[in-house]
Amino acid sequence: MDKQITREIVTNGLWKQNPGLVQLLGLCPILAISTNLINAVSLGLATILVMLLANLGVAALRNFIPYEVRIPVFILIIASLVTVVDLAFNAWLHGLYLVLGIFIPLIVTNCIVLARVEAFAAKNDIVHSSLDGLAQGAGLLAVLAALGAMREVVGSGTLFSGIDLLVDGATPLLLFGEHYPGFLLAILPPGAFFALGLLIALRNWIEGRAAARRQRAAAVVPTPEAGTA
Amino acid sequence: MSHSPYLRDSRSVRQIMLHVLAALLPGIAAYVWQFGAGILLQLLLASLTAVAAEAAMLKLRGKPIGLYLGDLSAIVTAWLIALSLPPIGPWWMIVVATLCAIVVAKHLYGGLGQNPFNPAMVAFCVMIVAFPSLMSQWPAAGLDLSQQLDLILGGSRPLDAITAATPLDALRTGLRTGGADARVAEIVQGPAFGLIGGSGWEWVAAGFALGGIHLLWQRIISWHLPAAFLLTMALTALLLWGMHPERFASPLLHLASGGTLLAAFFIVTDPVSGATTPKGKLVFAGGAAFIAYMIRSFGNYPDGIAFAVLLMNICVPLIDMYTQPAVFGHKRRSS
Amino acid sequence: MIEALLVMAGIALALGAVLGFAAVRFKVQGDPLVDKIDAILPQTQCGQCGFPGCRPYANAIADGEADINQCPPGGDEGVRKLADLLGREYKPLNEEHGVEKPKAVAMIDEQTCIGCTLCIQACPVDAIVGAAKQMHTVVEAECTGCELCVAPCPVDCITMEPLPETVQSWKWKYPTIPIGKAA
Amino acid sequence: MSSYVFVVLGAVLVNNVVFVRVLGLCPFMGVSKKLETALGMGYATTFVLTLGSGTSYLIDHYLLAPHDLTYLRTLSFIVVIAAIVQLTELVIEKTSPLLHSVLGIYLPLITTNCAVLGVPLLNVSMSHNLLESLLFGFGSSIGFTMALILFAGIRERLEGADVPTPFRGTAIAMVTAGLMSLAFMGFAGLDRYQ
Amino acid sequence: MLHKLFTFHGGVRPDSRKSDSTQAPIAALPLPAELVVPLHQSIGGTPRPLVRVGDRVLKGERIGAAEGAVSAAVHAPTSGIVKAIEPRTMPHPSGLPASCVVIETDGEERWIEREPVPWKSMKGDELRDFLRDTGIVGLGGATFPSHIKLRPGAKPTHTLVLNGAECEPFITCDDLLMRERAGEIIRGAGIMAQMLAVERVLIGVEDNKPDAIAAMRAAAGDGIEVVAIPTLYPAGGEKQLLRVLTGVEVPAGRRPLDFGLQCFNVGTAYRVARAIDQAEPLISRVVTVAGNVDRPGNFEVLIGTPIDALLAAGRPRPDTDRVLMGGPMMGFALPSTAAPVVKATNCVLAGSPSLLPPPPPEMACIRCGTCAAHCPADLQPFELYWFGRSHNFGKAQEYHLFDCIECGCCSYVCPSHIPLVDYFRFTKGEIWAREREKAAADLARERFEARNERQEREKREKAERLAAKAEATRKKLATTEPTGEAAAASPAEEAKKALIAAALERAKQQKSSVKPRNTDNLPADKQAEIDQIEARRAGAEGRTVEPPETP
Amino acid sequence: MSAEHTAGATSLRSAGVMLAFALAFTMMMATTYRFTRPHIEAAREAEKMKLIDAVLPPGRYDNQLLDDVVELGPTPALGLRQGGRVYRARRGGADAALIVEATAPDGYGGRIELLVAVGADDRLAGVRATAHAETPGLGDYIDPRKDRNKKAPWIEQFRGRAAKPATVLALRKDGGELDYRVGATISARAVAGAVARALGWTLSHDTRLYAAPAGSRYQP
Ligand SMILES: Cc1cc2nc3c(=O)[nH]c(=O)nc-3n(C[C@H](O)[C@H](O)[C@H](O)COP(=O)(O)O)c2cc1C
Ligand SMILES: Cc1cc2nc3c(=O)[nH]c(=O)nc-3n(C[C@H](O)[C@H](O)[C@H](O)COP(=O)(O)O)c2cc1C
Ligand SMILES: Cc1cc2nc3c(=O)[nH]c(=O)nc-3n(C[C@H](O)[C@H](O)[C@H](O)COP(=O)(O)O)c2cc1C
Ligand SMILES: Cc1cc2nc3c(=O)[nH]c(=O)nc-3n(C[C@H](O)[C@H](O)[C@H](O)CO)c2cc1C
Ligand code: SF4
Ligand code: SF4
Ligand code: SF4
Ligand code: SF4
Ligand code: FES
Repeated sequence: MDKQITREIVTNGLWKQNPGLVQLLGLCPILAISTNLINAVSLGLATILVMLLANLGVAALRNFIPYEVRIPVFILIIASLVTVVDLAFNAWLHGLYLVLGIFIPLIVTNCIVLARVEAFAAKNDIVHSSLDGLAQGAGLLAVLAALGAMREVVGSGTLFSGIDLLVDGATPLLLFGEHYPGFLLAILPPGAFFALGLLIALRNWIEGRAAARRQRAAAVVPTPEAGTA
Repeated sequence: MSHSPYLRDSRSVRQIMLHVLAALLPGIAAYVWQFGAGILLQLLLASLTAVAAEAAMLKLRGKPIGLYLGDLSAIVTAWLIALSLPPIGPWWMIVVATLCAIVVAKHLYGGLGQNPFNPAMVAFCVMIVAFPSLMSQWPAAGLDLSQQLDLILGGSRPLDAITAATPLDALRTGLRTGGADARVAEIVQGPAFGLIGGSGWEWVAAGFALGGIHLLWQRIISWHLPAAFLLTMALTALLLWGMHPERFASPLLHLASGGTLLAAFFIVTDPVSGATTPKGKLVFAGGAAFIAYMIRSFGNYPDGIAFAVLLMNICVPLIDMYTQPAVFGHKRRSS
Repeated sequence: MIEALLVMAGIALALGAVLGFAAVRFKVQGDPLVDKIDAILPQTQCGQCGFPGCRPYANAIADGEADINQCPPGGDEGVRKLADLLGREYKPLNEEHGVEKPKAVAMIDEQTCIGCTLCIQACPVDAIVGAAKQMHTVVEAECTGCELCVAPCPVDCITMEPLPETVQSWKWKYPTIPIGKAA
Repeated sequence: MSSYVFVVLGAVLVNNVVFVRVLGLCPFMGVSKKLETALGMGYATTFVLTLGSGTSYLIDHYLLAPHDLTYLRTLSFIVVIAAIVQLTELVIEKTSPLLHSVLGIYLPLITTNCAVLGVPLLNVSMSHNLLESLLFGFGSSIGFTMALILFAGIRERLEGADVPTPFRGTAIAMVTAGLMSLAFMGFAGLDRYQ
Repeated sequence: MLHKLFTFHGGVRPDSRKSDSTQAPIAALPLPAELVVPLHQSIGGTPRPLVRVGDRVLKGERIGAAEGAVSAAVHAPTSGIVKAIEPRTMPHPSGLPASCVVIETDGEERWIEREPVPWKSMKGDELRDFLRDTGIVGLGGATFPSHIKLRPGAKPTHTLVLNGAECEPFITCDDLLMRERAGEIIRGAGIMAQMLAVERVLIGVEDNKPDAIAAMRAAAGDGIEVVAIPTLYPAGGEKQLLRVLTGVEVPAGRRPLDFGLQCFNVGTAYRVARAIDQAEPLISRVVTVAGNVDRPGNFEVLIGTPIDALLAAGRPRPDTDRVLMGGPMMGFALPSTAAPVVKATNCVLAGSPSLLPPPPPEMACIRCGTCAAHCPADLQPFELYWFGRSHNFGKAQEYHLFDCIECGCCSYVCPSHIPLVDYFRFTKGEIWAREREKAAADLARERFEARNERQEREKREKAERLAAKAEATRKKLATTEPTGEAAAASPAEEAKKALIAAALERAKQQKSSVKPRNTDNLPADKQAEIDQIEARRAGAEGRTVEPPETP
Repeated sequence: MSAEHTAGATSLRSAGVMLAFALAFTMMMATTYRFTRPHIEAAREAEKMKLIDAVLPPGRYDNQLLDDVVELGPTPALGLRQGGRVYRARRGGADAALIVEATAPDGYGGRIELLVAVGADDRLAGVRATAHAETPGLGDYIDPRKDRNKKAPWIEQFRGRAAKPATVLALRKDGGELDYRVGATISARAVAGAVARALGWTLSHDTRLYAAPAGSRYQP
């Protein structure tokens, strides 16, 4: 497996083509389920799982899928995988299952899953496709986690609340003590939009600075291998 | 090089804002008279925060600070926030609210003139959603200045005895807890109510109306907005009151309490975030009043003006688009 | 299990049939999108985009085979319009295909021209007149400035002259830069 | 009767799909740059969502629930929705080329709109009957369309605004959506009044 | 007699400052040594020059003939010698040069032969052609050729309006013209009234010019009514004036003539009278010199007089920092005062920092709507500004950008000191440029497609022809030289190569003097263009050295 | 032309493919379902038991609570509009407690669903709010998971209280003994009122409730 391509796929998923910050896909779970870190990470992991399997499955089966029914077949594959994950959560992580609600089944319509399947897995081999599913899923997970942590900390001054749904007896962290009034807005839908807006702006800012630095560097010494950075 | 016209004769933005600030003074005076001087500290806190936040944002964005600070719009926003939040809220509340207004609602959109939402109302909504309990604590009658300052700066709260519901809050609490037998007529006998509106609120409302008339006379605001706002509020209230006088408050109570008059003359009139065409102004203010009444009477929040204004702000681009006045040569074809 | 299989089989069968039918039905469609894209392209017909003319490029964009930032004559503005039309993100002009230049027209040095007709054949819009063995001339109003005639000329008598600004073509500039436009 | 009104009112304003339920955000962010496209997307979604709500109810109620096949809900709903989308395209193209040219490019996008699957699933979890399902679907899609159009109006206006560079584009759009969502919180409780 | 007046929306009341320049009567200006007469001085086609360098011209001699349907002639303002025909700086905000006839004056002021025109017996078209050839254009600002406006419309014209509003501050040229030459204005009005066969003539004068109103009333005859209208800028705008005087709101995109109305500036009427009675073409006009000058006043100025010379007559003060052509509301700062006075020049205004203060810094629009409240076209300037800023040109047009008359009222009142009109000019310019580009692209597409089609069609014939030709060439080449490496090349290509080689050879040997012969089936316009090119080529060959000059 | 024909053929082919995929994946799902079903059911019961455990300590009974139920029709005294359930706890065959579903209709944000456990000693064993729409951060302290005071959640006050004297189940503000949070009296008042009514109703019906056959519909 070519190192270059691998790196490309990974950076695309995590940064350059990050689903949540750049492609703006898969926004509903990102915004709805990021009220705390645990929920966000759990859904992120479920999504990664589905994306990995979906990309893998489609890449494996792509030669058997006629062009005209590819979308329905993709949906069929994804929906089946999601149902399996849904059932698994229901059976073994019931508490979390209740919290995540309809957002597990909604992974089906999570645009990012279908988008990657269609844009990548349908055209590439199994290894790269799986990697892409993993990388894109990880990008989504990163955004979810960042958002979940932000909203939980600001909104209720805790971290890892709901961990008891995963690990019995574990207790969440109280960051600002008991008298923190809580900035409720952060946990409500408006807070989700603000937080994601902030993350996107942050990313733009970093990119802008990097571009400025590159430009300055290019102005001083013309680098021979520009473009691969 | 500049181009024609080479002559100008205009009242500057700064002068306009000064008029607005001056027009707020009678209302503030009445406020101090009725509810104590604590509000003055809040006004000061809000102004300082607004100026600091505005200066910081201008600096970050590389704009000339003096020039833009001089337009005084931040102070107007600050005063309106202070006047709509409870006067005994803790100091950090007004600071957070003002920061929300200036940083998020105003400067993220590019500063004065470019914000689609009314900054002061954004601040209010953020606060009532985030801190609903603090937002419903208003000073009970007879709270003296030292107690107020203590509440604002100290933090020994919440003191049940010294807070009281605003008239609208008392009204809905009465209606909700009283169940089916609650009667508006009985509730308004309560101590929160005065002659026509909330006790003391009538005077504050009168003060704002006075300032509003000054703005009208100076042609800083057009009559469309306050007229549509007050008329719609009155008519909607009249309709429901006429049908069920025991379940709904009288139009007079709606006009004289809460922020109705402040909103009519100072908030729906915000030129930046409001509709601009004459017809659009009628729709905008009328819509805001209607939604505000609905939220007051049926919704979860005691006063819905802030939400109503934001909701109408959302509609402004469409309202403006569909109410463009006929352009010269595109209308009457008289002879 | 059997019920599940039956239900899904029913749904799948119906759906598969409908979709297969629909797919064939849709295939024979003239694409109105191409016209819309073509309308945005400047019609210089210069081929810098890597396609033999504007319409082929429009076709390629519509089919997703070409990016929207390959037409230098269309410039930044053109990329923006395409991004707008196609709902894609704007991106700066791809310099591989050239850079935006002020509009120019070809001038034939009439003293040197030998009348070989090669430029006539190269001109995509028939803007050059002349006959074999006779001096050629560019009809300025019809020249798109594509530069295609420059290379074929055996005696190098064609130059590109930028169009000078006249009182008629002069435009008012964007008003004084608003204070602190940077940010 | 009035409970049906509240179903619609609730779906349009109080529990607006986009601002309160946080569904359908990808098209909400993606197709709101221009008013016309927003309108097209709105029409198309309204049609599919209403029809999908009803059909899904029928499938769930008559096929899945009686046979203890509720775990097939996700799959069968999405497959049916995809079919409706394709069929709609077919029918529209045959009957009204004009409408097709308006809605054509939006229809395929609808399949991956969470709201289109989310609303039927919500119908199930809220145990709506057929009429309620249809009304809820219709109300939700009206809520979606309204959100989309209003958002597009504001975004068009924002084009000229001197927004700080890191916030240009989608970041400020997110903030705007947040403020709209904040405003919609004001409707809370309006559907519960008795 | 009390005339019923109407109102228009908006408008502003700037201090009119007209008294300074109305103290003295219209004065004459000494003859300058050189007059620069631009060929293009009216809306429409650029006149074709009728003189050559070195020609001697007489005062009033036609030196440029109207070209195209909309155009008006230009004349030599005095007698002298044509020194050059070359681009000179124009009195235009761009400061760009355009083709001018430069006349070295001889001081003799020798007139061409003139005799009064028997206009009453002339046919309408004849009379209009006469006005075109005397170069009469509207002196109200737009310099639209007047003869076109004097053609009666499809419906009968009932009212002729003379525009004596002169609503801009400082400008008093019409005021003084009305005071001093009311008789000729009225006579011109009478002539135009007859040409248009109108029932009545209304002369609108702002009520801040009582002397002019009195003079005009004294001169006015039957059917001519001088109406004092309220002083409100821009009451002099054509559509605004028609609205005030008649209540008719001429719809956008329509001409007043469609409503039985026609409007001329009073100066235009005066010029029509001079042209008919004295056969005097438009070679001079009254220009106000005002502002930061010691001797403000009005001057009868020959067209082509350098603005420097005119300004000097007003004695500008030392702190003059710029010179405007036109008034402070709609005029523009001259990039160079060497530019000549043209037919459109009504005022030369010297500015100083205290008289025309530099604009305060531009702030953000607060959407206060003041601009909309004062816009006489009922526009929403702040929306147009917003669309212009965001380059949303489609929306700007939807909001009727092109109904903006650039009067400047909006900028005048804006509390944020936004140069709104500048944004509108910019936006209009961009839209026009885009339209030009679009037209060019459409033309190119059409031609490209036509060419492709033709090539397709010709392909077969050509293939056949080439096959035959190749056969012949191969035989010929085989006899002359042995083909070594070029075995792979097709016969057709070889044939071409051979031809080129031959041509190159010839080019080296002989100075090509072949006249190109254009292929057949050319449309007339292209034929004309080619003819012109040929003419150019002939000239170039005649002189042999100079490369063809590019305008 | 042959378009019809090709359309038919393609339809068949794609229908076949769809069918194959659908069958394969349905099989996968069905298998998963079979495999997970017992776990899911167990998890569901565990969830319900968790709530019941919160109002009645598991040590106080030894029967299969979830099977020992009585169905209720619409019962205004409990605020039930559509009906609800009563779970009966017994220990060694003796009556131990009744767990009653009830609703407070007058919460700030609408109805509040409650689970009220009444011990055989006629005292409240515990109360939980199972569903509500009180303002987050203000009125939602009635739910101990949202209550900031984790050590002594507000709703735990009900534990061990009896029905008499009448002031016991009223807020301090109304002359009773229950605490409340300032600024969110309505929620507390609604819960207290509903609990008091539920307790009263249960006490006057308890013998018949304990006696009713399991799974039957209770006729008051
Ligand atoms: C492009 C153009 C075409 C015109 N065509 C006619 C015409 O055909 N007939 C006519 O009577 N006036 C015509 N006019 C004159 C206008 O009606 C108007 O009188 C003239 O533009 C002077 O207006 P202003 O100085 O207010 O700009 C035309 C003006 C322009 C700019
Ligand atoms: C804002 C504005 C102000 C004008 N003011 C005058 C004026 O004061 N006097 C005048 O004769 N023409 C004025 N004009 C030009 C007239 O609209 C119109 O072109 C002219 O009266 C037509 O007459 P003409 O063809 O003889 O020039 C103004 C135009 C505009 C757009
Ligand atoms: C936005 C908002 C939400 C509120 N939510 C609740 C609530 O969920 N529960 C509640 O009891 N009171 C709520 N209240 C407060 C009531 O309006 C009322 O003021 C309060 O219950 C009376 O309490 P007091 O008697 O302690 O002043 C809310 C108030 C506001 C402004
Ligand atoms: C008549 C008038 C009313 C105003 N009302 C408000 C207001 O309600 N809220 C606010 O934040 N600013 C208000 N301002 C100030 C200013 O317009 C506001 O800060 C801008 O929205 C910031 O861009 C007002 C200004 C004027 C002239
Ligand atoms: S690069 Fe040239 S040929 Fe290609 S689209 Fe642009 S103008 Fe047309
Ligand atoms: S003349 Fe030359 S530059 Fe002009 S269009 Fe023709 S080939 Fe292109
Ligand atoms: S007058 Fe100026 S600030 Fe007011 S709306 Fe117009 S452009 Fe904006
Ligand atoms: S310049 Fe244009 S927009 Fe401004 S006031 Fe005049 S007509 Fe209206
Ligand atoms: S994730 Fe919901 S629409 Fe994309």
